[in-house]
Order: sequence, then C-alpha cells, then structure tokens
Amino acid sequence: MSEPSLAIRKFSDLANPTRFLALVSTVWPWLAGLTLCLFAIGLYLSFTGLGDYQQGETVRIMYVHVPAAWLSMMCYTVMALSALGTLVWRHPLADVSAKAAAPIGACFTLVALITGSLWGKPMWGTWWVWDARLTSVFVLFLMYLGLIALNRAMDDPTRAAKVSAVLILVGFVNIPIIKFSVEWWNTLHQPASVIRMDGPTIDPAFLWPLLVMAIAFTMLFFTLHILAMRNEILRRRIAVLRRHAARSAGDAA
Amino acid sequence: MSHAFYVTASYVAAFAVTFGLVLWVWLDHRGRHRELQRLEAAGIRRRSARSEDAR
Amino acid sequence: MRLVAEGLSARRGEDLIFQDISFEIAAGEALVVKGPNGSGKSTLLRVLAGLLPAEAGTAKLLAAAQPVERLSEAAHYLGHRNAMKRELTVEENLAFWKAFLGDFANGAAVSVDEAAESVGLGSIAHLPFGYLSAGQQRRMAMAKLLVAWRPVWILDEPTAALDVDAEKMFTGLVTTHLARGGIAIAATHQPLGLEGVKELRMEGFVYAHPEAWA
Amino acid sequence: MIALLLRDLKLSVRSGGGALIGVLFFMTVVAVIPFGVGPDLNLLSRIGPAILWIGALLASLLGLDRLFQAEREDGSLDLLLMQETPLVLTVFVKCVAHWIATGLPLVIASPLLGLFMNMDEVAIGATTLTLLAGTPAITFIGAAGAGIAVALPRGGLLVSILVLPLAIPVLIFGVSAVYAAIQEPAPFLPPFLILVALNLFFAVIGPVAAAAALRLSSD
Repeated sequence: MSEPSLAIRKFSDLANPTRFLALVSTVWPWLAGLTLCLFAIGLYLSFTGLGDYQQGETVRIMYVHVPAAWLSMMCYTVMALSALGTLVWRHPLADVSAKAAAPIGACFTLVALITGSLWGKPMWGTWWVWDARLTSVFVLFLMYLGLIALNRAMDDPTRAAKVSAVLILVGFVNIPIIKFSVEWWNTLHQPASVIRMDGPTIDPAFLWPLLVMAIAFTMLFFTLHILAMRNEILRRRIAVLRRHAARSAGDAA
Repeated sequence: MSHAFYVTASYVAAFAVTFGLVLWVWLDHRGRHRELQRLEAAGIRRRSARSEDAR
Repeated sequence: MRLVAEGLSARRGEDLIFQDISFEIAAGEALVVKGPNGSGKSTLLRVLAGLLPAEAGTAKLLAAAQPVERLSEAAHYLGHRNAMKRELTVEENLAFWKAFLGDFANGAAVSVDEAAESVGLGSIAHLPFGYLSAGQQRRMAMAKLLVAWRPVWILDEPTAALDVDAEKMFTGLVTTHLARGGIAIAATHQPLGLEGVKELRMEGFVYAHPEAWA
Repeated sequence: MIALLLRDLKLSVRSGGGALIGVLFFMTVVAVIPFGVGPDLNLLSRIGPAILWIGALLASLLGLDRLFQAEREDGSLDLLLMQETPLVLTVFVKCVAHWIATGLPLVIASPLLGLFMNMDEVAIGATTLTLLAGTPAITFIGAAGAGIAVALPRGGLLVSILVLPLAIPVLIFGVSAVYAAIQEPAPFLPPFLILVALNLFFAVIGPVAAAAALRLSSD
C-alpha cells in the first residue's frame, strides 16, 4: 500500500531544487565510489584480457571507445528527455538537467572521436574518413557545442532553456542515424556487435571488460551530471540573490 | 609506430578529457559555493532561510 | 588653474549648432549650461571633451598642475551612457577605469571601495553591473569620477534617472570636488542645488546659410 | 594597458562565448566541405590547407564588428578617445586581446581539422604555423574595417566586405607557404617570412587606420 505513495513522494521530492540538492549531497559520494570501483575492475580486466588475433593489442582501445560512443548517444537522449520535460511539463529541473548535460556529452563525444581516430590509424591507415558513422558522430559533437554556445549567448536561463529544448528535439533525428548508419550504408566502421536483436556476436572474453567499462562510464556520467546540475542550481540561486540584493540596496539608501 | 602507442595514447586522451571534466565540475562548484558564501556574508539570504531563522 | 573658452562654435552636418561661445571658469567654480532641448548643450560638452572638433575657437586649461595638450586629458566626461560593462562586476568596472585612467598630477583619487561607498552603494559593489537598476547604474557611473582624479568634470544630464536623495548625494560629490579646487561643467534641466555657480544660457540653432538650401 | 587587455579577455570569456562561436563556425565550415566535394581523401588532402585557411579567415572576421561597437554602445569609447595614451596603442591592445580570445582558439583547433582533411603531419604543422603567423594580421586589418563601420547600424556584414579584399595577401602567402612545405622543390621560408612581414605591417597600419576612423566617426 505504501509503496506507490512513497514512490510518488520521492518523485516530487526530486522536483524541488532544494530537496534535489540535499539528495545530491547524500548520493554523490556513493555514486563516485561505485564509479571508481567499477573503473578499477574494468581497467584491470581490459589490460589483462587477451589481444584479438586480427586487431592485436589495439582491441583494447575498444574498451574506452565503445563506452564513450555509447555515452555520447545516451547523454543526448537524456537531454532530449529533459527537453520534453521543459516543453511539456515546464519543469525547472529539466532545464537544469539539459543545460548541465551538454558539456559532459560534448566531452564524451570528443573522447569517442579521439579514440576512434587512434584506432582507425593502425587499422585503416588513416585518422579519419568521411563515412556515415564518423560524420554523424562529428555532427553530434558540433550540435553539443552549438547548444553550449546557445545557452551561453542568452541572459535569461528559462528562455534559453526553451529555445535550446526545441533545438535538442530537432537534433534528436541524428541519434537513430548514428545508431543505424553502420547498417544502412556500407562503411569502414564495423557493425554493431553488442546490442543486436539476435544477441551479442562478440566473444565473451571481450564482452566482459567492455560491459564493466560501459557501466563504469555510465555511472561516471550520472555522477558528473548530478554534480553539474547542482552547480547550475547554485548558479541560478546566486542570480536570484543578486537581483534581490540590488533591489534591497535601493530601499536602504 | 607500435600498436601499444595507439592504445596508450587513447587511454591517456580519454583520461585527460575526463579529468578536465571532473576538474571543471569541481572548480565550478567551488566558485559558486564561494559566491554564495560571499552573498550570505553580505547579509543576503534566501527567503526560506530567513523564515527558518524566525521560527 | 583656469578653464578658458574663446569663441567656440560647432556644427553638425550642415547646421551650425552654436556660435561664438566664450567663458572662463576658475578653480573651485562650476558652470551650469542651460537651455531648451536641441540648443546644443550636449554638443558644447562634447566639444569641450574633445569628442567633436570645434568649428572655430579654442578651449584650454591654463596653469594646471601638469601641463596638458588637450583639455580632455584633464577631464572626466559623464555622458548619457555610463561606460560600464554589464557582464563585469561593479568592482571590476571601477578597478579597470582606475587602472586605465590613472591619476592626474596632485591627484586625490579614492579606492574602489571608498568610491562605491560614497555613492551609497558599497554593499552591492560585488554584483555584476547588469543586475543594477537604472538609478543605481547611474550612481556607479558617478563613482567612476572618484576613482581617478581629474580636475575638470564635464557632466551631461548627470541627474537623469536619479531620485531626490541621489540628487542630493550627487550635489555633495560636486561640492567636495569644487572644494578640492576642481572645476565642474554640467548641462542640466534640473537645478543642481549648487550655490554660487555661473550660468551659461544656450539659445538654439543658428542656420549656416539660410539661403543656400532653402 | 594591461588592465585593458585583461578586461577585454574577461569580457570575451563571460559574454556569450564569442570565442566558442568562432571555433564552431570554423569547424562547421570545414566539415561542410567534404559533403560538397565528396569524400575523396586524395582530393581532400590536396585542398585541405586552402580550406583550413579560408575557414579561419571567415571565422576570424565573424566577431570583428563587435570590437568597437560594444564600446561605443555603452559609452566607453568616448572615455578611451579622451585619454592621454595614444589611441593607436589602445586599439593595438584591443586587437591583441581580440586575437587571443578568437584567433588563438582557431589556431589550436586547426590541427584537429587537419586530420579530418586527411592532411599529413607536415601539412598540418605548416598550416598551424602559418595560421599562427597570419591570423593576427587579419585581426589587425579587420580592426580598421571595424573602426570605419563602428557608427553604422548594421556594420557586421559591411566589416566583412570591407576587410576581405584587404586580407587576400595574407591568404595568398599563408596558403603558398603551406604548399611550399608540402611540395619539395619550392622553399618554405620566403613566403612564410613575407607572411610575418605582412603581419608586422598590418600591426602598424591597422591600428593607425582604426584610430583615425574612430576619431572621425565620433559624434
């Protein structure tokens, strides 16, 4: 009986910025600890595991490249959900979430691009090719940067959030393009091997470290995201207090 | 160049970017925290905080 | 120290805005420029500040504490706009002008904090300039006059957007400046509440060549 | 003067991220080219240096119109004009600050884009080096255009039109220095030194012209 009401109360707790701040300060050390543990295990597994008979040692790049690429898409999905929250429910925390996620997404996309390049050089003999997968990820990177620039260019955060929410949702068409580009077009990039309808085709020896690293990266994202959200809430609180201070100084003088 | 070079480079790059991100979040928090404290020191507090004092 | 203007005239485009204006102000004196809208008050002040070339005549600062080539080097100009950046805090704005303007000889400049304090807004000097109301912004722009010492103050409608208290505060600032041996020239509609000031009345347009284009 | 440099840098960091938009524009322009010419890697690596240079040229013109217009709008320009410090020096410092905030990020981003253009290491190094030597010249000569267009209501586009023809020599010697570095027989140093000389020349001519234009446009 009490379960659903508790869940509802928890959700509305989250909705209040002050309660959210309290929640963040209790949760984040645990999340950070978990992230560190997962990274320790993941890094251990990825360095002790076997080299691939075809790709040799470079297969180890996969353990950072694939999770980063996965995060670049997941982060955008989180932003798109937040954008929906901004436009449909007009929720202030959704604004904060979308804004805080953009720099993090940009960084993980950058990691995916860099590690992809470093993997492509020994495998394909070139740093970069303009094929569908690589190009669409690069477009994603530009979109993240554009969203950051848009947010910075506007003074009023709520208005900026609405405008960027529209842009985020329009840009969401890019995500399925990235995901399926390797299947729709013939490219150099290898097709998906983990998330498939008929189960993973990848050898378990590589799957385990990859999975652990993917979870570790995801946890890292959530840790950074809630901390960045906290910073953004504080930033807005400061802005409100400053306006308040300017008004009350006029009364006093 | 050896394959080990590419592997190391990608791990180092990934670490550098992630570290930068963590650093940004941390510095941002420290800066905001300081600004809030400065405002509070100047006697400007949130309405809810003031009403709690009154109670 | 004396400020001497002789036979000043200026034009904007084809029109001669004013013609043959002369005055002399000694240290510790103030000149209030009066006249209806469009009579050329602002233009006169901009000519004095060296921002517009004079058509004829000269304005010089004689016997100053440090010889100056142009009057503008010894002057503060407070125009309609405040010359402060919205994105920077008030402190940063004032500190920049203090460092950039430097001090005139025999300077009596005050620190940034004191300046903000003396316009009655010391408590909000840490805020970004953009957060302030129009009146507060104007007062902070006046604090700029204090952070770097200039013997001559050229003030264009200084008290627009100010309430009665702030006007009084400003009168106090000008009086202190005059007592230190400064010179103030102000264009204004409102009485500044200063005592014993000279007055200059501007009449309005002088058409250059009425027959030429009419 | 240091105060002015620091203030302008602070402003560029705080307001609207002008530097970020410049780099973003640069990346977008370069990223669009392969769609236009097709993903032919050999062709891309051949035209890469030129594309990078044109992209950097356009991107560094982007924010130039605000160089003096922002100062004029809030009245700071009047105060800068009045001072004993030569106006030329003030303009020069503002240009340096503008270059650090918008030109330097372009130079830093160019190696990355060079990889996208499938350029080899020598070409990337040469392009970065020539951009480092050439983009200040664009800023300096752009300041003259910005000074002329300061009083115009829609000066932004006009600045680009005025400045682009003047920046052509920079483009010519920049690109030819890069190609000289790639193709063996042609020597790299002469065009590069001319580029540096152009830079120094514009560092004098630009601020002088801008200062004169600012004095005349004051009203």
